[in-house]
Amino acid sequence: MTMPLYVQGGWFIGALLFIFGLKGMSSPASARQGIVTAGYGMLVAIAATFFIPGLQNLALMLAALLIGGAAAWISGKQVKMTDMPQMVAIYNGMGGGAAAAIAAIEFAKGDAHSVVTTVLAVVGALIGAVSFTGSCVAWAKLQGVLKKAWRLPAQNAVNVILAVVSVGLGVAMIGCAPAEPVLILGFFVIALLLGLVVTLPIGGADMPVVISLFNAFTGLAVGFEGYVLGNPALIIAGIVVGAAGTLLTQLMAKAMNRPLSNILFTPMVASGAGEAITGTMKEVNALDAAAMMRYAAKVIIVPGYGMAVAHAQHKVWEMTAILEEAGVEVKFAIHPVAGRMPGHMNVLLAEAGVPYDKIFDLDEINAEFGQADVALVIGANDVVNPSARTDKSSPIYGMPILDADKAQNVIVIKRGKGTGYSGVENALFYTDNCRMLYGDAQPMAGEIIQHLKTLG
Amino acid sequence: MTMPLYVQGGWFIGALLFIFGLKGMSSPASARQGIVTAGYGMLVAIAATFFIPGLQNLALMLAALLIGGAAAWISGKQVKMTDMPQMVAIYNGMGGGAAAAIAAIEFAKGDAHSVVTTVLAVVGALIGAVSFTGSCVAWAKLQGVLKKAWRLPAQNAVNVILAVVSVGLGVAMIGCAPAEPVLILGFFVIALLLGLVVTLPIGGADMPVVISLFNAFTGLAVGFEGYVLGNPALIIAGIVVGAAGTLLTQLMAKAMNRPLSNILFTPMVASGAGEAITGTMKEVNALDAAAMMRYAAKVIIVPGYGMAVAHAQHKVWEMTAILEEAGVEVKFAIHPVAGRMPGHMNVLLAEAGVPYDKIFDLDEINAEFGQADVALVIGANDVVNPSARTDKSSPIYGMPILDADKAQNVIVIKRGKGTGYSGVENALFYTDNCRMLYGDAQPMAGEIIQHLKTLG
Amino acid sequence: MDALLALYIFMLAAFTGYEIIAKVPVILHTPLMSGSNFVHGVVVVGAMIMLGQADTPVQQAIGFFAVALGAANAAGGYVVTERMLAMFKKKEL
Amino acid sequence: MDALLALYIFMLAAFTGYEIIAKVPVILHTPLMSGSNFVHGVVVVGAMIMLGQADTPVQQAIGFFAVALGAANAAGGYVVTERMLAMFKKKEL
Ligand SMILES: NC(=O)c1ccc[n+]([C@@H]2O[C@H](COP(=O)([O-])OP(=O)(O)OC[C@H]3O[C@@H](n4cnc5c(N)ncnc54)[C@H](OP(=O)(O)O)[C@@H]3O)[C@@H](O)[C@H]2O)c1
Ligand SMILES: NC(=O)c1ccc[n+]([C@@H]2O[C@H](COP(=O)([O-])OP(=O)(O)OC[C@H]3O[C@@H](n4cnc5c(N)ncnc54)[C@H](OP(=O)(O)O)[C@@H]3O)[C@@H](O)[C@H]2O)c1
Repeated sequence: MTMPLYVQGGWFIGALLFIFGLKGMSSPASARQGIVTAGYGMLVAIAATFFIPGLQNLALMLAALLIGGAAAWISGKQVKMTDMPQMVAIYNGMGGGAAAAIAAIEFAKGDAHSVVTTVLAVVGALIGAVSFTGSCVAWAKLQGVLKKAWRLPAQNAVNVILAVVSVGLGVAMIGCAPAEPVLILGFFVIALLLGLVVTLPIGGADMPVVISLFNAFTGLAVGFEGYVLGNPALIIAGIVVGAAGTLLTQLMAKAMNRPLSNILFTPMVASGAGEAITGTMKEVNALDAAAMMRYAAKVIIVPGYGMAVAHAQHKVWEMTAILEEAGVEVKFAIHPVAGRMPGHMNVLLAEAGVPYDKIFDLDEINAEFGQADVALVIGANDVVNPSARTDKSSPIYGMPILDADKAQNVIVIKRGKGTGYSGVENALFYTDNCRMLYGDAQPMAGEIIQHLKTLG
Repeated sequence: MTMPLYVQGGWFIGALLFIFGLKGMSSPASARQGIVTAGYGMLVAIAATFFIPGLQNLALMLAALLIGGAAAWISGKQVKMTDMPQMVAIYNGMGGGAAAAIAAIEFAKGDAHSVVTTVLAVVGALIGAVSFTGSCVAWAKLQGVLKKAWRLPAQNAVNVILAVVSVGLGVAMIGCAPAEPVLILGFFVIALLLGLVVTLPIGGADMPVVISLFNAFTGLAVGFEGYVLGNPALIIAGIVVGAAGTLLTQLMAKAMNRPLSNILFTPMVASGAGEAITGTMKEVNALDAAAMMRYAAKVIIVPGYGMAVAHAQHKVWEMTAILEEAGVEVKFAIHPVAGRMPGHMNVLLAEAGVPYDKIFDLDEINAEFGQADVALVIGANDVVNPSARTDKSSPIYGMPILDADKAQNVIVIKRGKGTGYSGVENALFYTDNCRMLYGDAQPMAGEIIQHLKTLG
Repeated sequence: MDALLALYIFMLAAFTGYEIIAKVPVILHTPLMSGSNFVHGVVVVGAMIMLGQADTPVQQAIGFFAVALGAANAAGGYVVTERMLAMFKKKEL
Repeated sequence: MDALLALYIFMLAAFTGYEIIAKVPVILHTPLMSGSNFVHGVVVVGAMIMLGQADTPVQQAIGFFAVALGAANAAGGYVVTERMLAMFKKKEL
């Protein structure tokens, strides 16, 4: 189908704005303007589509746009910042589902296509469908709907069988195009099942990497279906995202020191490996902790995953403000893989209103721990584990860590003796200058605030 | 004409390798590998072209490839490093000429084309032809074949008239395609003339910017003719270079603090502007200069355009080695626009074998002049002119400069009282701690070496 | 669509995507993941094209589903990304 | 050739060229100018195509000229760039 020039032009402008928008998003100063630019691109592309001559089912189309768009808009506006990862997952899954559905209609119409076109339609449908169900599982896990890692007896064998069957059905569809409805149906059922089964055994902590991977998948699926539709704007947007997402996934896996294959196909071993640690953990109460910080000259706060799940960032910032009022110098030290997504802590602290100039990277701040009176570790564990420096048998050996142990005193807020993401014991907690402050990060920060206020 | 798959595939691989090659060239560590990669791309693209079915004039083609290729290869191998800019100019002009010639054959064949195709063919021919003659002029000026800036009485009016006429003829060719031979001939004659007339009045010092501009022109011309030929590899290579060249031209013009329009359309005023400078220039002889450096703890060398024209870099490096042998710390300070092309000094010092870790940027070294016993300025002028810091009436006011005047002693090697590129007097030469060492940079460096050797 | 030209577009688009991400600081990884998630929401355009040609009830149903999902991808992706980046904005003041 | 697809290729290629140059250090500007000069030497391929179709002596003459010029652009551009970059290589040792 050849499109009139104004429709094509609208799509072209859309693609152009997407590229400029994404480029803008890659630097903090222009990031906000970037998403707005890309947003205009989307509006232009959608508006142009309405001008396709002889477009049918207009009422249905408007209803679908309104329902889908409004539901997502509202949920996106209301969701808490800490729940962002699962929202990204679910929206991404929907994109994958849409790409698969486009292919389904192509197959159902059964128009004659070239082999190249059919192959790309099938491949796009397959990865789109996998991304759809896989992302739904990712959402369910992060949202807490699905609690445990649900692992089949011969998990990897089942994965392989499903993958082979879906590819086989895909080849069949290419071979005997136009395909029978039952073949089409079977193909999609297996593909959707594959996404489910592959994702279910993956632990919640690995999910950000998986979400990024599915994001790349959806991008590729959109790009391939764009070719099927002869629409270069879809191709460009899809492939740009596919390439960017693939690279991002690799960067994340690398930052976590786990190869991607490992995340996808091997269960996380709660290893318990590493040298045995001797010594005892010494407790401290909130009043003493508050006093230590109130009369310190310099406090460095190390936030971690625990702060995120406890939604404690606002309280922590309130506490910081009180300390600064009292003349204490407070800085935040952010480890690159603190939390569960790249930049997780930065996003949360930014949400709470912590100004940029108080937040420091590992490289910037590590030398300063020696001059700090107190290092306050809030729900962080692996990122301050000194075994990473010394213990070759530890699974996190070699990961650069924040040198919280070098501070005069260390206070660790956590709920109990739970290990972090990597499952290893933390030698820091047993050192002489370390005190444990047991409790959920949010109420505990609140308690410290109360004590600080009474201390004046 | 539809091409077989293996030909298309070869071109595709060529385009891919070009992109990877250029990308590699943009970082010092991978630059060498980058040009090699792009070189393979070229070989693959050319080899694929021979497999076009029914290719005529094969003997002629091989002869042309051999003659053009061998002549350029040999001249490129033999040319001195300081003559590189004009070689880049002439090779670039040849590319522009080739693009124009391709268009000429298209017009001569008079095959029916779509309007878009004809328009791009004409535009490509025009800028290709301008790039051809313009680059030849640039070569002649830098090579010293053409000595003076050759300016017509009503230069800008002539430029405009030629430009309008050539565009007018181009429009005529689009309007009445296939065009008469006489119209085609007229178009090309005027276009070639335009390139000549625009470039002749531009001073030799501005040439690097102009060469970069013509490089972008040739790229665009190749890209447009690529469209005419239906060859995406040519389009991509041409447009990538066109965009890169345009940006590079702007960066260069900005680094020189002159807008591009200024370079192209206004004669360089040997302004003589700026505040009058009081004081006298004090001379020094080579023996004293050698002694000052020999017994210094730290010497910073500031090379400039004069070192390049004198081909003094080898002698300077020899001198440096002797000083270091004697225990003197020697560093090189490079201003971003020292010399006449971006990175000019770096290329020359690299040629002489000066190791990377002795060469410092303006930002890296400016604070160190205060601790240097001697700053040795070799054929540099504008880049060490302190008026740029203080004198608002100076044409170079605001340009960051190397703080050579902050050194204990300054020695300036130059031939006489000649001004630099900007034509302004240099207050540095009149300060108390500055001594002039008059002479051509190369023999003078040789003399210093002799004296250093006798000093032992 | 000409497969060869499409191949060139694939190649250039992949290169572009790679370049955009390659030098991004870690703190922007999450917003950028979310932003690229938004961009592939343009799949809604493809879904609209298909629904606009759907002629059986089954095709219409799938098309409706596709458009709604695509719209949700685009709208949700935008809101979430914009909210995250608005915070980065505030942070720099 | 489909003008629309060509437009997309133009756009992406321009973006690519811009990105490649945007963050390059000044010391590499001259080699990069020379390197991009080499890359548009691919015009020799276009010249070969035209000479391969030339059927009058005039066309053959222009075609010969075009191929020779294009080959000189490619060969000269390569040699000059390679010589410059070889020095950069040495420098780092
Ligand atoms: N950033 C990324 O991109 C990314 C992605 C995936 C995985 N990871 C991995 O995640 C880890 C991040 O390290 P991290 O130090 O931030 O976290 P962590 O090592 O996972 O430790 C989190 C600690 O917080 C405590 N905690 C949990 N809920 C809490 C609550 N409500 N209040 C107070 N404390 C609570 C836990 O102890 P209790 O149970 O005793 O309270 C736990 O020890 C690294 O191993 C990294 O490789 C990072
Ligand atoms: N790098 C770029 O991209 C670029 C491009 C175009 C223009 N520019 C401009 O060029 C200037 C560069 O500054 P610069 O300090 O390097 O050079 P400069 O200001 O042009 O001064 C060069 C000096 O070298 C002396 N000289 C000439 N030949 C010599 C020889 N054979 N031996 C010894 N000395 C000799 C000249 O004085 P005598 O005549 O007395 O010997 C002259 O004063 C800046 O104004 C810049 O804006 C730069």
